[in-house]
Amino acid sequence: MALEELYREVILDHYRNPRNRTALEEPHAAAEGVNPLCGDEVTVELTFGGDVVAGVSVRGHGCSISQSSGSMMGEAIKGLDREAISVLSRRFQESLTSEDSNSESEFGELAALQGVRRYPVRVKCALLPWTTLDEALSA
Amino acid sequence: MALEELYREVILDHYRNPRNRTALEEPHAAAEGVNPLCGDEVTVELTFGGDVVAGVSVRGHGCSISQSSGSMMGEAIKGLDREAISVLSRRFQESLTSEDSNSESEFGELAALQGVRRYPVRVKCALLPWTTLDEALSA
Amino acid sequence: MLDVRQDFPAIAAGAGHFLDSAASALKPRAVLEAMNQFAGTVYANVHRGAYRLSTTSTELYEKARSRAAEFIGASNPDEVVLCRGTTTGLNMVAAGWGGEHLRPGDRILLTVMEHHANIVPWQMVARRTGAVLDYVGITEDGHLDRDGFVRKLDLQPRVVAFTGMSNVLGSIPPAAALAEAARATGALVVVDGAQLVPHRPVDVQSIGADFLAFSGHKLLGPTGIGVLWGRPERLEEMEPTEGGGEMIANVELDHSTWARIPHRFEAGTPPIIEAVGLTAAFDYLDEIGMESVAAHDAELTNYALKRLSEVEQLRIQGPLTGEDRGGAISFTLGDVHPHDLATILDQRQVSVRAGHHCAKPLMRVLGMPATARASISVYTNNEDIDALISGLEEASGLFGI
Amino acid sequence: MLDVRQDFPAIAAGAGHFLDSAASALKPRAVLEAMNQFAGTVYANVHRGAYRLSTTSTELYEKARSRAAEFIGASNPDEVVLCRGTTTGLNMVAAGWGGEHLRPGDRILLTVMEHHANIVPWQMVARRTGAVLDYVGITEDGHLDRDGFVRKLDLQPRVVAFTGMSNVLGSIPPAAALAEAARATGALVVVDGAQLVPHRPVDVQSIGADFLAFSGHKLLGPTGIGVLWGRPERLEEMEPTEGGGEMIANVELDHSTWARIPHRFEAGTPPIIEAVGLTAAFDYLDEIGMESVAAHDAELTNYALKRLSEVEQLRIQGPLTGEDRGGAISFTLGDVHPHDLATILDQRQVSVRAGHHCAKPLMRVLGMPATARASISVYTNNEDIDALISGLEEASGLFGI
Ligand SMILES: Cc1ncc(COP(=O)(O)O)c(C=O)c1O
Ligand SMILES: Cc1ncc(COP(=O)(O)O)c(C=O)c1O
Repeated sequence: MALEELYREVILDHYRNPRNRTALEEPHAAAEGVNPLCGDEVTVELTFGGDVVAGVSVRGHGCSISQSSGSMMGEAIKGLDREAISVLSRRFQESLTSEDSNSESEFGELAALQGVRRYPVRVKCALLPWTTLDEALSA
Repeated sequence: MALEELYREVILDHYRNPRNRTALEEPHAAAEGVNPLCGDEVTVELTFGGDVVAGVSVRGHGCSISQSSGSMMGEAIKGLDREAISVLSRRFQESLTSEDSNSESEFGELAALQGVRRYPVRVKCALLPWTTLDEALSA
Repeated sequence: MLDVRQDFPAIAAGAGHFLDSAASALKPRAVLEAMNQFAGTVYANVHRGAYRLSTTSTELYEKARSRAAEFIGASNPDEVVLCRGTTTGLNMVAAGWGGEHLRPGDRILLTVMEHHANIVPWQMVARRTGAVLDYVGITEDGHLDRDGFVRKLDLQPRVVAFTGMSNVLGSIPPAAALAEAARATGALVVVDGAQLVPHRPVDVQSIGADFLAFSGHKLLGPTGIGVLWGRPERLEEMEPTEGGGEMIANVELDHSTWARIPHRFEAGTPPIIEAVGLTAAFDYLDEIGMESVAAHDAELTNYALKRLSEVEQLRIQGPLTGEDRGGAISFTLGDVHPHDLATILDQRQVSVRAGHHCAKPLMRVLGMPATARASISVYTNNEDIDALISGLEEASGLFGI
Repeated sequence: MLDVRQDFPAIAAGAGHFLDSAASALKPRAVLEAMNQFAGTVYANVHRGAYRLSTTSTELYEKARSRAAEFIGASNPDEVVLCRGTTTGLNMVAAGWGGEHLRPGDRILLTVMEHHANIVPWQMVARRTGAVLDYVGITEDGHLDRDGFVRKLDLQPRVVAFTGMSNVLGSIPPAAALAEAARATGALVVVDGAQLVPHRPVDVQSIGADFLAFSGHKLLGPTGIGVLWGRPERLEEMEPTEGGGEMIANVELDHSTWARIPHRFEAGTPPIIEAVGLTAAFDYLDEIGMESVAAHDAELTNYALKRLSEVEQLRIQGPLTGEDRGGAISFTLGDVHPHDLATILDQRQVSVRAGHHCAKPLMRVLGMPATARASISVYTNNEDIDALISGLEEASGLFGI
């Protein structure tokens, strides 16, 4: 059993103390994501200074995986420009869904979510904030 | 194979030359019967002189069994009173549906239909004119 | 307690501690074999052929109808419509009866603990007819609010529809008393029997409702088949919701006439193989005896409630004692999300469901978006409950609560 | 000619000369085993659980959707609604699309050779919306009247619905050409694929219709399941006809919102075991290859037409040559009623259907209330046809014709 690998300290910390929960007054980009099968919800709001993320809000409710993933995502994208965010999003999503996972190192704290790879049903929990982010950026 | 028992001469004769096909002007009793599963149809019309059947019309379309049964029925009930008809109808229906068939003799020509007992699906073809008659009488 | 696990091939095949029977039950070998055997020998389409195979098929199909009638105490097989399941049955009543008889302003009285299958069809017909929805609430301990029910009856609802047993709370409303009161005000009474019929002896005569729907797959039977029972006079008042073969008396180019009940509600080729499986499921349950099923259910529910109440920070939603409740037990554990619970339990071969259980309105009343739910059937035993408890303890450990 | 009889347990079990495959086909062992195996091992309800059994079930259920899409050349599994069968699929389109979009006076163009399943649902929605029905006729030789079709298109029908292959005449209208012409006038095009899909390679891209419905049980698959394929933009325009679990995005007390397509059309527990059987049926047919199925069908149809045409006083209803026709062959023999024929043939283990074949309007056009019909599938062979011919000769003898 690798449940300890899934429910790492840092995940539970983000689940219980999610960062960046305050709604933004006038977001430049926003989207809401729902996992219709389990009901998990995530709202992503962003403001930009030029091309660079200035403000982030990630709110929602659901399991420890989707909520901690959202919280860590908010931290990870702060200060990145659109291009960098979309590269990170793509690479992170790939790291959870492709056959071979490598390069945990490039993700920093986010790497804690790699434990989810062994629980295919839960992968979409970890992805939900990211696909919602993609939507906010492409709208 | 007892198909010859089923398709006796007299049955084919009644099928091809059905008796009493002319509609009655002002029937005292009438009913239409349909076998919804196969689509066979029978219309029965009667006039009475007192309690006794004076005029009979049996029309319809369908298989040789339902149509010959109707034709023979018309012949059999002519001149009978209501009581006698209902006894005949009950006894004839019983003879086709009950476990042990006896007394072919009491039915005259109608006895030719006893061959249908070996073909359970077709029993309801033979019964259709009779259940329609019952309906006409009880209406 | 029943000991029938050896009858269920899935258990030998490693289904583990299957505690999601309220979603769908495992199938006994007798059901699987009946279907397999039938489909590989005398199978043919029904109601259509004068040849032997077809009449045999037809007899077996009609046998399911008469067994269903017998199983729920209906006096006549013609009161039984074989349909796809509870959901289809309730939609047939809502659209087919409600669509014909509801007028603008007519009230449809539901309860907040209904499954979506007994809410959404009524919303759809309300939108079409201008009828309005009304809801009875629940009490603190997770039972239907009977006083509230009586008050709502004063508003003269045209339809009263409620579940025979909540799939979330497990609570069992007093169907016969509710039906009697509702019918006394002239309402049509519809009972969602999806959870009740598999777990308690049910007799439509003594319940006294107008319609009762239930699903084969929750009753140890196959998917794709279910039963809508209705009083004959109510079935006569109901319009068919689907048109096609077998349900007609005649088809002209511009209009058609319907076959007699119940056939007018069974358009097209019905679930024939499933009907054979459903008969086998009725036979299997009758062999055990529904009284014994209910006793097993009650004993195990009490054991589970007791064990669960000993787990720290575990909160049960629904009645805490075995009275008037069945073996569907919803709970939460501290701040562990139910999906996390389900994943953790799954690692120990304990299958529980987590989520809103198709009862979002109820979850809102309970003030939580999701719960975990353990639910039992004839093959469930104490060890399954014990495994659940150990798994919950591990979850507490992992989450540090 | 195919030689696959050993794959069908019912044949070994004495199904005899089964010539009623157009009503429902026998099932190969692979289909029965797939269902039996699944239901006895990893079965659980779908879309509902985070635990292993349920996700395995869900994957297998969704597999049927993607296999269905592949089988008919659809580009995306989301274009496939798994439903109860052709009848339900056509009712969903008529009530769900027609009910939303038809206005008083709108024309619905059908053909006189439709099965009741492609007539009655349109009558029902016409009554509800004030739309009117119109029909294309047939030619002397039993084909769709293409000139008549083109003339009727001038009247700008809003819906054009026709069968891919007549279950009575066997004729195969040129679906792609008809669909193209109809869509050019802006009509919604609906194809009843119940008879076509089991016997010919079908590619929805090249047919170019808006909707196509077919049944599992005629395709060597289980009862209780079928497919409605629709263009995504048309599915988006269609309202669900049933409400309940799984088809919702959210349920409030007074209204609900729907899940995305195709899930919004699949209320309640779907036919899960059946979906596994359906996948096995697609696999089985693809293993043979639909081109080979079509070739077998054509060769055997030609043989049957030739042998039948040699029987005295036998009259075939429908095209007399194998071109543009499939292996459903209706006929009458002198003045022998079709039910009598069916009984006589049944004594020789030859199963044919007799009656109106759920096509009463067509029977009226043909001027006869009933025909006998022999129909074939992959397991049918020349000997089955020979047995039919001998039986017909006996019938001639018994009836003295
Ligand atoms: C052409 C045609 N359409 C529709 C149907 C109805 O199919 P089902 O009974 O499977 O719904 C049939 C079969 O009976 C058919 O032959
Ligand atoms: C109380 C209740 N009603 C209705 C349903 C719907 O049943 P089905 O999905 O078999 O149509 C369920 C099961 O999910 C249920 O628990």
